[in-house]
Amino acid sequence: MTPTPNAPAPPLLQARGLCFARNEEPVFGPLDFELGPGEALLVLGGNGAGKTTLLRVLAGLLGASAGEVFLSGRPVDRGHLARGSAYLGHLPGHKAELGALENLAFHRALRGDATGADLERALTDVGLSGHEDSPARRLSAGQNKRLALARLRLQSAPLWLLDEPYANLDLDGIALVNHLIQEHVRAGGAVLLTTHGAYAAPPVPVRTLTLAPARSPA
Amino acid sequence: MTPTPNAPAPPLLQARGLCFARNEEPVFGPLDFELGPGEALLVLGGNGAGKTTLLRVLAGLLGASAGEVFLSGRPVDRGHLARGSAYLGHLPGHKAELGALENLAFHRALRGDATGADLERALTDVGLSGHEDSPARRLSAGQNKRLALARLRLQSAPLWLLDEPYANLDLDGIALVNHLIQEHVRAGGAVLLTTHGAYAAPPVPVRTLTLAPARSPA
Amino acid sequence: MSGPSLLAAARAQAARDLRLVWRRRGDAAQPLLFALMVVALFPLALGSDPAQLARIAPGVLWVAVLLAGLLTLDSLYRSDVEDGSLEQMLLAPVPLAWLLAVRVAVHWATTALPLVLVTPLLAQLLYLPGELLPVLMVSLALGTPLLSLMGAVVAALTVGIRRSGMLLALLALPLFLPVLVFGAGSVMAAAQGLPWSGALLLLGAGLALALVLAPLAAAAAIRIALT
Amino acid sequence: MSGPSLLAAARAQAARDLRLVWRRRGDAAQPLLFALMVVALFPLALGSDPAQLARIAPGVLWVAVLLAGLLTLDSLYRSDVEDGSLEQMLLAPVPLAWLLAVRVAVHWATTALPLVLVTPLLAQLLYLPGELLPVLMVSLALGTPLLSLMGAVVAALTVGIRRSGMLLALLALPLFLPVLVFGAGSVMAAAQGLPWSGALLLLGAGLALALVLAPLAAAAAIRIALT
Amino acid sequence: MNPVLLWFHQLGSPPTFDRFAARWAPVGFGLGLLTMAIGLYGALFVVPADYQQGDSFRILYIHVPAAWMSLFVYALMAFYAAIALVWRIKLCEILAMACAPVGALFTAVTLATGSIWGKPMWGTWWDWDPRLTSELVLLFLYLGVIGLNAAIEDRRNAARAAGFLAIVGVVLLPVIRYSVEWWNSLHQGATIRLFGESTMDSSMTWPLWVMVLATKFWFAGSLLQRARADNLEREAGKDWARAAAEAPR
Amino acid sequence: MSYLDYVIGAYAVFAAFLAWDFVVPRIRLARTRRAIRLRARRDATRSGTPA
Ligand code: HEM
Ligand SMILES: Nc1ncnc2c1ncn2[C@@H]1O[C@H](COP(=O)(O)OP(=O)(O)OP(=O)(O)O)[C@@H](O)[C@H]1O
Ligand SMILES: Nc1ncnc2c1ncn2[C@@H]1O[C@H](COP(=O)(O)OP(=O)(O)OP(=O)(O)O)[C@@H](O)[C@H]1O
Ligand SMILES: [Mg+2]
Ligand SMILES: [Mg+2]
Repeated sequence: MTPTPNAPAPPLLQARGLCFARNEEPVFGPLDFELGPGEALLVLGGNGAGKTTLLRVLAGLLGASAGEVFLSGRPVDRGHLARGSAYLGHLPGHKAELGALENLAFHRALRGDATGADLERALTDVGLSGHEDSPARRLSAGQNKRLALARLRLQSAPLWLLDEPYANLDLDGIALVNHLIQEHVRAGGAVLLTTHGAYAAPPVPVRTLTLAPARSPA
Repeated sequence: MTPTPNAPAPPLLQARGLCFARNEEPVFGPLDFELGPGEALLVLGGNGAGKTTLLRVLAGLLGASAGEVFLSGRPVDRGHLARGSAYLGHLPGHKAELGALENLAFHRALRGDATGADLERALTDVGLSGHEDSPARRLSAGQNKRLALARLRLQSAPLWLLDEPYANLDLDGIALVNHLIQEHVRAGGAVLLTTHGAYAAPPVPVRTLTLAPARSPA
Repeated sequence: MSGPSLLAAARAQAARDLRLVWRRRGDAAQPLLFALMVVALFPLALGSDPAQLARIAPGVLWVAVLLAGLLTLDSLYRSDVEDGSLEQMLLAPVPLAWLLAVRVAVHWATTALPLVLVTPLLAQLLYLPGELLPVLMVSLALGTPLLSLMGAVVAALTVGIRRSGMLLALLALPLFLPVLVFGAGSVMAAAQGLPWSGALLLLGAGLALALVLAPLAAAAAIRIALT
Repeated sequence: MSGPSLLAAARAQAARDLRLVWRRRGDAAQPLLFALMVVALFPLALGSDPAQLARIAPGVLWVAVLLAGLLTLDSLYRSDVEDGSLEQMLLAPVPLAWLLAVRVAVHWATTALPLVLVTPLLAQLLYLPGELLPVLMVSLALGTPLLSLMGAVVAALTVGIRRSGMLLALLALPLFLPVLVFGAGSVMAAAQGLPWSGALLLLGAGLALALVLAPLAAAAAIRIALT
Repeated sequence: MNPVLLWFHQLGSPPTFDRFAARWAPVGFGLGLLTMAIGLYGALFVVPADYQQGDSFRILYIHVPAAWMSLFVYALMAFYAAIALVWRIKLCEILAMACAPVGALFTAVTLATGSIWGKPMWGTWWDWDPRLTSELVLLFLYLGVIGLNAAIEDRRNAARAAGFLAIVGVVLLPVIRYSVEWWNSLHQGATIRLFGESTMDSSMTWPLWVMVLATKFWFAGSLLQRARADNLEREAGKDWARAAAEAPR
Repeated sequence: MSYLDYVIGAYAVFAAFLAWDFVVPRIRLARTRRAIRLRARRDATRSGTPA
């Protein structure tokens, strides 16, 4: 994660002719886009446009039906995608029975991050100080989202994939997400996030990618 | 549902000293508020403030720990609350396997509404025309919300309790909700809705009720 | 706001439940297949001596039916809890107990009744003597609705719990024991040439009682469990 | 980004899973109680003639253990699917098969092992002759891990399905049958004074094979099921 | 208001109950241990060995009191649960749920001592006799109540749901007992005569009565102790709980 | 024919169960009290130095 903002760096993420189809029905058409370090890409689209699907493809959770993805200029497969990015989906991704701190500690051990990051600091940064030992079950929807954000920050991946990061959050929480994105982008990372247009964009250099609305079903 | 906007009608809904506690921990304090015909009450509060809980108490799904609720001036119990209001919660309330029209038809039969309302019109009104026979499973999150809104309109209850009606909806959908609320309120109904403040209020006479944020847990 | 007649509500509920079963008809066959498998396990586990199998056949058949019934209990309310339909049932202007009675009836007709109907086949697999088959069929016809009704009460208590599968089985099993004892016992008695109608009469009496009380108890339990 | 050592990841995963079991320790006792109940059903359904019970005891015990194992399969991945932990496991920089192997080991140790340990008690309830107990214990010690491993593959296939309880049982049963046949068969053979070590050797060979292949197969199945 | 309810209401305020339990639980345990010591001395050293059963009948002095307690506690649990459901008295919910583990304990003691006794007497650890079977079912009912109570998140709901189950159980226990009796009389010719005891000499019965008393005392102590812990846990956020936790016990 | 082993076994089981019954609620009570005290202390420090 050493950014080289001066040299003409290859885009962190690049997609060429990316398609995804479910049961032969295309979900999103051939997409071409790129995302450099220090940038955010806002994926827009109405309900059912395929935003979540796109993010899951980029995270390596789904395989694309056609097209290629490049990370830092190199074409990559699903496994590499999974390793090169940090994904925040609709599901919390942590255990309801474990405390906030225990959950973070497990994720650090699993990813083997040697950053030695201070877990308690991470919790404080997302506004969860005082909840270190509360089982996630007792946290409200918004607080669960904050815990997931704390996990994201520990992952030290240059590319963040955020699916509706603002959902469930109150105004404070929305400001927090924008702050985190700003920090990450300043440090040379890149962020790809979805929203259906009801919220403002984060205060960083932003490109947008609009997905066509879903066709009417059979 | 014959409004008497000129006479000093008793408030449709009135709460006095309403409290709810879970495991001895108060969720919301003693609340006093009233809501007349033709009004909307916006319940504000951050994550975990108790908005959902308040609505479930008013819908008769939870019993209050203390305090009284009056409907049209008469004190009522849980059963009457359930009958006097239409509740739209986080869960869709219809079956994923049944078609949109089938779901509506069942709910009409269960409630015995003799309004003879045109179900297909109701679907068209919420923007689901063309989806009459799609099983709800195939509808996107936003479209499921629209189906629930269609059910709500069929219920002909004077009091609507809407829990985060804007969630999951794109900008079109938000406009639809505001339109429905406006119509209902014009016809002399009353609406109680929650939001955590990220959205605008509907274009009708609005009171607000702010719930204090939840205290920090154990 | 005119309330619906009880009959109309029941008809709507039954029609919907049946249609749902039809849409998921793959699931409807599962208790049947499960019972078939359990019955098939025994000759494999015990060796296939026909005389011995015939001796234990009534018990094994009853246990298979009981376990299959146990495993479908969870589906009685689960999907309705998850998609909020149960909330809407609570808010409907019809007594909850009445809707639940319809629900249990449909559940029995779609999970247990097919099982009763294929019993002759299962009995064949275990070499049950032909003259015992009528007694077995009657005992199942009386016993399985009783199991469904009692199961509905217990399942209602666990409605608020997310992962309740095995807990439900544990809560229901002790209550199912008397049904098993009378049901299997009547066939065993018939096998030994003893009088067997007493047990069946008791099952019938229990069924009559449960038909009245169980829906009420289940409705009370759901209200408790969902607060 | 330094990857973690396999061992460190396994330790973290095992510690977390054990801690979760401990937090829900009420659930952990359930397979045990369930097996106990099934064992109790049989004397009630079949009559309590000790000689007859002793004859069918190995089969009944094996069936009870198998059914209990079947019913816990659903919990192997269910909660991880629902809260998104499985997604995070897929995205972790450690082979999924390795994490799954740890998961299955913990699952076996917390659900099946206690069952094996109380087998002497259960055997007592069915009057299993004392000299057969060691054979039964060995057959269970070899057979239950095999069941867990094969079950993990089948459960992985149904990971994407929401209400999979009984479907899972139906898919798993055919795979479990050979284990039952060899496991219960070895005890039956011992009861009749026949050589019984062959069946156990086969079980052992199967276990060795499954230890290597099952985690890989389960990982592949999960990738397929979650698309 | 009827006197029972009145009593519960007076005692019902959590801080009052905490003080009450803190005072009387040790008394229950203490009296229990004292009477138990007397009873056990009588049972083990005073009463002479039986000419027929040798020393093994001495198990009776724990087996029978425990068996009686297992039934008594269940009835009491259902009683508390019924009051809790009808009048929504919180203290009764707590007491009902505190009964369950103690009852399960006595049931387990009955089963364990019974089968230990069965080995020398009948030559087998277990027999599918009606009394034994229904005792086993009773254990399952207790475990079901405990499990359901533990599985529901909200404490009050949990207690009410589990209490409901306990009441259903109390209705069905006699049925279960009766059914097993019917089934057994059908299949078993010569049942082992469990309870056709020769009338015992009074010199042999007094330790039994002392032990019966001792288990009652012990139960009272244990019930209060458990209820106190539960009460404090539920009220953890309240000021009185803080004061109680800071105070030396 | 004294069956002394069985008697000792039965009484040992009895004693073990009673000991368990005595200890468990005591531990639970102590743990609850400790949790309450901890929470009170944390609340005190938080209101003293707002984060
Ligand atoms: C696992 C084995 C056993 C269990 C579960 C068991 C259970 C019970 C129960 C539930 C009772 C109270 C019944 C009532 O008062 O209605 C009881 C009483 C009694 N048991 Fe056992 N028992 C077992 C073994 C034995 C054995 C082996 C003996 C002696 C040979 C024995 C002797 C007695 C006596 C003398 C009483 C009191 C008599 C009476 O109240 O009528 N029990 N037992
Ligand atoms: N698991 C699935 N199986 C079948 N179809 C699916 C599945 N998930 C999504 N779809 C369909 O794929 C299309 C795209 O869905 P997707 O979730 O990507 O939309 P989205 O843009 O994220 O919408 P939203 O704003 O509601 O989150 C939709 O039409 C949806 O119905
Ligand atoms: N089923 C439940 N069991 C226990 N606690 C609950 C339950 N539901 C909600 N709570 C708690 O009650 C409090 C109020 O919750 P509620 O859902 O009413 O909040 P809300 O205002 O709707 O928040 P949100 O904006 O996240 O929807 C929260 O602290 C929450 O943790
Ligand atoms: Mg989406
Ligand atoms: Mg809410």
